[in-house]
Amino acid sequence: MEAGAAVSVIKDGDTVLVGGFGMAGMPVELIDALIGHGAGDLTIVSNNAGNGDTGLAALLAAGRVRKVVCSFPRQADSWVFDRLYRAGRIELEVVPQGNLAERLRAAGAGIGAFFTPTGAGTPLADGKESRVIDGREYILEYPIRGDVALIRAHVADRLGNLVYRKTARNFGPVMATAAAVTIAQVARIVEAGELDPEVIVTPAIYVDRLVPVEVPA
Amino acid sequence: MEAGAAVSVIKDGDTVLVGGFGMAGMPVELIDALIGHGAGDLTIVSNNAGNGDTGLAALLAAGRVRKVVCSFPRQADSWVFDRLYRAGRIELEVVPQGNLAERLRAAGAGIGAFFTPTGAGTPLADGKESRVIDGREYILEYPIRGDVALIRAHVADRLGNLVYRKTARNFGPVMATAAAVTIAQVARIVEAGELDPEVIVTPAIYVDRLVPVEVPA
Amino acid sequence: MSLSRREMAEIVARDIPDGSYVNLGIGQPTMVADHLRPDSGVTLHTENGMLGMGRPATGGEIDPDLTNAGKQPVTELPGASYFHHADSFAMMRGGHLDICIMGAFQVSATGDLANWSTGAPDAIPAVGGAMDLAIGAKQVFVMMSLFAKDGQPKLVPECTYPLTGRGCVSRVYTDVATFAVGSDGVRIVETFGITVDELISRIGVPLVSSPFP
Amino acid sequence: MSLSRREMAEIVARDIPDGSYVNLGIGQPTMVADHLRPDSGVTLHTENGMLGMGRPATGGEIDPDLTNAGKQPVTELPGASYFHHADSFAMMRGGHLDICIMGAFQVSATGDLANWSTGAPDAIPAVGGAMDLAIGAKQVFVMMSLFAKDGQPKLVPECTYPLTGRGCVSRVYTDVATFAVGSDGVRIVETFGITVDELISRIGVPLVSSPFP
Repeated sequence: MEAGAAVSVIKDGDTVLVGGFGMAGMPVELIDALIGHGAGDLTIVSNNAGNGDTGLAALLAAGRVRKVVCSFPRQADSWVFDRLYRAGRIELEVVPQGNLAERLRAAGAGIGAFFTPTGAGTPLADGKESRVIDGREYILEYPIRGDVALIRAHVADRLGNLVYRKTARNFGPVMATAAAVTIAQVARIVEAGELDPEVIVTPAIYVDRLVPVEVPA
Repeated sequence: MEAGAAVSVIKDGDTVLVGGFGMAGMPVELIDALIGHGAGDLTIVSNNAGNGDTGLAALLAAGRVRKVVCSFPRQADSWVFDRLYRAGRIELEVVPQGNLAERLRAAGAGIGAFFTPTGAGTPLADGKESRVIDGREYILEYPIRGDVALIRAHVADRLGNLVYRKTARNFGPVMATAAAVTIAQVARIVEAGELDPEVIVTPAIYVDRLVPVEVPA
Repeated sequence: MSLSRREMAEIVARDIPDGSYVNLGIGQPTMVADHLRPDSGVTLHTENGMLGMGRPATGGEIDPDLTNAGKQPVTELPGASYFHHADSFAMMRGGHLDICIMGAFQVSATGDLANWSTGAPDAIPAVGGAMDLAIGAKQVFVMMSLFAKDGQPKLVPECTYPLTGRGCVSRVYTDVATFAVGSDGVRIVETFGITVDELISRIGVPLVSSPFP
Repeated sequence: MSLSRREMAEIVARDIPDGSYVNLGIGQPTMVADHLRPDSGVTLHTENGMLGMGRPATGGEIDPDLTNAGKQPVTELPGASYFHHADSFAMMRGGHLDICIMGAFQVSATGDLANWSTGAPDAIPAVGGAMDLAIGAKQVFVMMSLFAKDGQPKLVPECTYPLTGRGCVSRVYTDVATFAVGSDGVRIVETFGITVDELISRIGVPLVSSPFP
């Protein structure tokens, strides 16, 4: 499927999960297609809030994002987010990285909420329910569900089974489980049966649309 | 390491997680070694409660088990457990299979407790905390930690990285994370670097002792 | 004439949309697999850690490391994948499967399911994955005979056996009728060798005979 | 004489037991890797999904799909493994790592850690994995200069900056002294170019000079 057609499922107001840790695993072509598609008022859930002027930063610069949920917005080259945030033109929810990953997993796994030790006793626990279990303090965190997930994997088979490459795996597998519609850009699509069933990381049940994107050699 | 030496870490009163679903993934040789070792008053956490007269059933028959935590004790050939249970000589905690897996995962993942929809409104929720979240009823479940996990994998490298075979994977990977000491019996041990880093299912950090057990051809 | 078990499996298979992800419970539901068209694109999940399960294994195909949830040897289809138990039940609990098909002792008018225990005082409790399956799919189909051996209906106003899950059943396939369970009550979808009036007279559950929308 | 950053990294590396699983935080802690003996059997974890991380990648080794938590290209050692973010942070949160090493703005006498925010009103909050690392290892080692540029000690009775984690720090490596933080207070392990008396006079934290048991 072509990237533009794939992302046309995204509607104004949607929550979009965007894979990647820095550029590793970032679905750049899908984000570009989303910019072209034009949906706005989006909530973006991703580890960072854009770098430089491309990808997520370009989506933010285009004024399409109402809110960012991430662990680490502030980086050397996050000037687009910084400007919008300081101008009061974008909302921010900062979530510790492991709680972000676990909240996404909870959404995919049907867990209603969970007690995590991360963040207990810190300002990020303000207003959250807390509880001491076996002498340790935990805070209660809720799932983060996406309407759509945009992820990048390495190879897919035609059914949608995915394998990843090295640390580009990062948020892809959990985001794929946490969204109503998961769109994966991949370097290559092979026939069903060509991927060893033992090594598939994301089973096809979690993947709705595949977009082949050639990788420059 | 030889099986007997490996399981010598198990003490009277320990909680032992035992992998396998039926015979697939059952660490038979480690259980046999545990019987030989002699530790008693054990709590066994496993999907079933023994089949026929070997493996877990033999451990039960030897009077070493105080309590079984499992999802499905009653089977056509679970006569050893049945007899002990009806004689009031063994305790039983029945846990829905998915809650069992998730409670083991929670132990390994440092989650203090989690709200699950499984079992809500049923007798297995009696006495458990419940809560309605977004209109759905959930019950609160706590981690199940093991002192020792006995699992069966397919191939290990010398560091303890593990891969499994087909549906024999089942509880192995979560149990490996949930115990203070994890002992894996494997068909083969290879050098570090011989397993593709992309396909390792259980990273070596979770594995403390390896026991090679030749598989009959 | 009422349906044979084989015919029931055929009817259920017919109602599974092409491309669905389906879990077939132990026992009668496994027969549904025999009636799925090879080109249906239906993918079978088995909760012991596999998507893309094939037919039962025979002879030299039998591999003790490849079984279904009933611990019977099975085969693997192209495009299959394996995963561990926590991932497998996350897949179910997270609502990713389209349909789970299960047997039942009783189903209530509001879709409550009882299929893990008869509540007999001397029974050894054993639930397996039943409660996870009950809440673990977009739709839960039940396959059962409508009447127990003593003639009592198994579709009841309220379950008397211990529950497996509450309000989870959407369709009930029986030997004499198929029912759809919705928020507005129980509708008869189809009857087999029994009249609607007789059904209504033999079951204490208010039934709607209009076709399910 | 007080320690250089390089010497601090050497001291920390010396205190990591052979065979440990270790996460090196962004910045100064990454320097510790340079001082680990190749035969130490120490395995490095990076929270973006890898165990068995090797040295920084250079030239043709650089692969944009293989980076550390600081998003710098790194290499892979034999026996490495990759996993996704939820699994990676489960590994941390579950207490499987032996040691996490982090920088800090402040550490309190009870082991509270402040290293993610100075609480400046115009700052953009950004925590990354700091809070997960703080609670995510059997031991947390902090590396920092003992005094801020304005001369204020960073080992304090109570943190004034927003906390990253409570009671989580076990060792504090600074340019002038190493401290062990225990339930009975803060002990001086070693000093570098400063006397114990001077340390005590410049820090508002009660210090125990006896060797850590």
